[in-house]
Amino acid sequence: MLLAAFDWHSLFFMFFALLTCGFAVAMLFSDNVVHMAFYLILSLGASAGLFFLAGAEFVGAMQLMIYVGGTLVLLIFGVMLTAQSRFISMKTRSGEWVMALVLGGSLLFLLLTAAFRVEDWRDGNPNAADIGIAESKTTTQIGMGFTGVRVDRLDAPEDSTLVPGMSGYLLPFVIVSVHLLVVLVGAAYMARTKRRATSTGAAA
Amino acid sequence: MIGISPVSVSHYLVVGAVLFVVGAICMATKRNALGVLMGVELVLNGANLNFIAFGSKYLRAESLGLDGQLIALFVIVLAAAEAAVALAIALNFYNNHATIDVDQASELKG
Amino acid sequence: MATQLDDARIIEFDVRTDEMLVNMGPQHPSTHGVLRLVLRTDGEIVSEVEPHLGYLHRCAEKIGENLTPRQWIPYTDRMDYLAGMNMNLGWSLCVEKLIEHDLSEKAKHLRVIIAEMGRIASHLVGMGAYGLDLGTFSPFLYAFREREKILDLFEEACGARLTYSYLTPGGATADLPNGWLQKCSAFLDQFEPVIQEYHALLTTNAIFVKRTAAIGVMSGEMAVDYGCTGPVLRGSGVDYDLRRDGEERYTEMYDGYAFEVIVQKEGHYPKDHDYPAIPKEAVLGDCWHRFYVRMLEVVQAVDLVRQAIDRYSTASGDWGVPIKLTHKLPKGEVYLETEAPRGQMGFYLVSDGNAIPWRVRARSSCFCNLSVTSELCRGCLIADVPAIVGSLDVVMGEIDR
Amino acid sequence: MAEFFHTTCSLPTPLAYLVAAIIHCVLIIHVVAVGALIFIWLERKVSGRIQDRLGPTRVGGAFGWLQTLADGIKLIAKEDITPKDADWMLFKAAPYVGFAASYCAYIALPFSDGWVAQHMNTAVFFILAVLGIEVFSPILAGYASGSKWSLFGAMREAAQVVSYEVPLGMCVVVPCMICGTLNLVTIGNQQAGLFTNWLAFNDPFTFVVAVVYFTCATASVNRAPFDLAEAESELVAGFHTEYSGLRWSFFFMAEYGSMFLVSGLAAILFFGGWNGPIPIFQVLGWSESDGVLLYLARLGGCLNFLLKGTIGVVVMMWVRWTLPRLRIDQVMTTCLKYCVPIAAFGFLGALFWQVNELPTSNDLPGIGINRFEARESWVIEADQQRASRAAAVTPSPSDVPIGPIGSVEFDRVEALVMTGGAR
Repeated sequence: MLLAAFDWHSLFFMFFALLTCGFAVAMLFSDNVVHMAFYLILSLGASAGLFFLAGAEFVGAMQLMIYVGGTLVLLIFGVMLTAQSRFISMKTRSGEWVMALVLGGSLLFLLLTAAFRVEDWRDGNPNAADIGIAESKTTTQIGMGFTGVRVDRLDAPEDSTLVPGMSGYLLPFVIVSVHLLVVLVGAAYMARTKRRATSTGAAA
Repeated sequence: MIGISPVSVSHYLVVGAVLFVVGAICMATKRNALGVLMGVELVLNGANLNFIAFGSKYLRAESLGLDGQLIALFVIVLAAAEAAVALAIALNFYNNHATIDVDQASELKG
Repeated sequence: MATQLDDARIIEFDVRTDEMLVNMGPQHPSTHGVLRLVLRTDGEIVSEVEPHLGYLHRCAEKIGENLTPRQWIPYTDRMDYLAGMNMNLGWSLCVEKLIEHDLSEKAKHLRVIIAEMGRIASHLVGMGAYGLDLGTFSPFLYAFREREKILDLFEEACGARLTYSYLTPGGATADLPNGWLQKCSAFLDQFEPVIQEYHALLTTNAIFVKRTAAIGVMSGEMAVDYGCTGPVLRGSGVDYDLRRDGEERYTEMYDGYAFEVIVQKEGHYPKDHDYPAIPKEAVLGDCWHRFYVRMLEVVQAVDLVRQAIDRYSTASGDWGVPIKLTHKLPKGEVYLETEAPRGQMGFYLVSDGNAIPWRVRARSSCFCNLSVTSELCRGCLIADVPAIVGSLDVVMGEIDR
Repeated sequence: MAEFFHTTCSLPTPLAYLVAAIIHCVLIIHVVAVGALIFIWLERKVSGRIQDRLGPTRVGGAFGWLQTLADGIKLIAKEDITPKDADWMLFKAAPYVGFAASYCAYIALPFSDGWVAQHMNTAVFFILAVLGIEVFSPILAGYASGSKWSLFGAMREAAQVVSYEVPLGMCVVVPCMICGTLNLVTIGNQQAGLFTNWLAFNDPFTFVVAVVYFTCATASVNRAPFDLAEAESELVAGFHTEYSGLRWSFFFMAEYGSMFLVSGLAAILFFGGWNGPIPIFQVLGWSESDGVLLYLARLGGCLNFLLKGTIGVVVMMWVRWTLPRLRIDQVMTTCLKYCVPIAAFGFLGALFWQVNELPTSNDLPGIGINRFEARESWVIEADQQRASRAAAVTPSPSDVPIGPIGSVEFDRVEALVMTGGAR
């Protein structure tokens, strides 16, 4: 029976992959910057679906929250702030198109051949259905990973060179946090409010 | 579930490659500074998709495990930071030059 | 460099923004009729407001020069259609001044009852609509619930609910019906406690205070300079009320009545101990004070009506039979101002000796009150524009005539 | 549910999944669409009573319960106008973005113990994320309408919702932290028992956080006094000024959908979810039984949850018809100067409470459960796996004891740190 051979995972993968790629291409060929932002939202949202399919539900939700809900709102804000009619649609010269498409096409060809080159990547996991639910729920594991406990590596032999408890992602996490803080301060500084100064230069 | 051809890492890589290339072309061709920024986001997202694919247990028996997802998380956070800075730069550029066309940003030309 | 800085003193911009011209009205939920405000905005900040008038112009004054004074009374109803009785009163007094007709005691008390009831009804609408301007719907219906009762009383007295044509030169078209005074007293007894509800809903509400206190502050001098009158003037602390300071022919109506002009003196309003204290944020002359003056005037009017009812039932004379005015008017020109709910309402009449006046003009309070909007709204936020215009409580019918 | 169709109705697996998915979708869309119909009617009735009048009385009998349906028919019959200056594509698409986001978030919202369209390990996070997407609908609508009033509404909406996501997120983290999970079903189950088990009463800080959460939720779904994006007396109708007919009603359905969503989330996170104030079904033993009694217990829980969500919605209506609207700068001040610090304070306080193991209402004697008895199923599963694995290996006394994942895992870390890794 056809239905018996039916694979939801593949079907949804195809669906989300087509949406992701389709909206990305639509974004590329759209001149209107607001439309571009809209397509980008849809494309990134659909790729969150791919994340969910790959079992990375926390990252998928993160993608929706930070990328789609945060970054893109920021981006649309920027678009609206600069949305004068002459900047809404800016056409690209056809020469640039040809150049970019040729280069991009060859890059794509390169990447596609690379993608199917390694046999291990090509076949998928035949035992995917057998993966226990415990291994597939990664939220807590990620949380523990940040605090230095690799739940997924408990069975791995201890590396004597590592400080116990610090073998996870705590340090990168702190670095990224500080980085984010610095960036936010910097962005706030750059986008600070209007300053008026008298002719002598003193701030009024 | 019996699949005809189970989704594999390669399939994810294809999607990632398309996003990457489209993003790159976008960066190259768009004249609007914000359009360029959107291209960067696509490129980052393409890379993220690869990390997720390599880290997924469903796609590969010997996967990266959590590392893939954690790196993807860092990429997302850094992309948010990058977007904030890039947007601030774009707005400053817009303020100082009254345009958002990157082709006209030629002040530093030697 | 593509840019030219307009102002050399501005050394850095945040985001380059363009000014935007926004049309508020003539069809807009909070412009009280067909007022059109052209806002020049930079983002949410309004740099300039320009009121445009004339969408409700009906040539009322010109029509007045083709009708007898009596026939023109329905046109006065349609000026300030929320206080038609007070408009009738102004015109009637003006005509009586020309023909030098004096009223009996009883007729005067009748007019006080009617005029002050009209003031209550008008202020109720002003208060409810102000709530609407600030985004709360319920006080409007609470106000209309009580206003309906006043309109019922008016309907019983003259047969109309909005355009009364009740007070006419010579008195009123009819005497108050039997039992009307009892109904009116019963209404006042029921109404007075309800005022506290309005205070709870609006006057003391934290968000209401935030939205109105220190917004649209107008100094007393400025109010006088612009010719503002009524609660708008008294809200700025100027002690002026035509019922006390007006012309003899008008103030004699209120002779022997105990009332204090509602104006802030030494940080207090007369008899405000029963009512909420002035919040710390409020500045004299802001939207909150204009609103509060109206609320206190309602109490004052209730008090006046009570006194008038007592005196009407014991007064001598007739209720004031209307003068037919079919004969020729005496030659001359007269001007008379009354204290309408929205401020000074002046009527001007020039007669060349015919039965039909040669010139008729009306001086409207709302026109002057509205003229301050562009000054008050400079530099405010968009959300403050309805708050300020609403606190002036304009009625377009009176402005465009 | 898919298993039910697979085993009982002997459908092939893919078809069983399909049928189950369709049933879930239909059920949820009923919650959103029919819920919106009921809530719009309820809003009219509530506002009517608040304003000393009756509200609708004619259509559909004494209570006018068909009024919204009549309005819906009117809206469907109305002309769908697109302004000349509008950005055609975005103008058409914008209402659906909002509705889809609102609808999509319901996937992860459990209506009773286990009654959820998709069991999700990250349900709380997912709902917040999808609600965050809803903001695009007003922004795109405002931009695409080609009207200045709409643009004002869109800018206000963007600024407001993005700001209020910060305190909202902080508040939501608190119950997740106390329960140690992002799974809403687990969070709900951990509050079983007497109402003292509800997280809002866990400690003083959680109560404060619950109040702040509700405030921020009201703001994030654009209800008065935070309804600046559609501020009727200022911006005509804000972002949906130019919309008419069915498209306009999609905005409305999305608004009422998200109202119930955030109220339901509040019910689960802070007010016990589907657990009533008095655990009748537990006392009767229905919730531990199976078959019809379990089903009845869950149905009762579902009704309980719907009631709590509806109470939240009614409170929002009550607020809307009582208070004036704030100004945009005051809305931002409320968020940044009050909500964020209070939420942060509540978060730190609740954290302090948990870390120091101060007494919580969960410790009170009486009918109730220890919060850690109700863990996510996979944690329990993993514990069992680990235990069996540990039993297979001969235990040696020098080994650091391996605790279950999650709750006691920290013991191991602590032990590792204390031994300095010298093994």
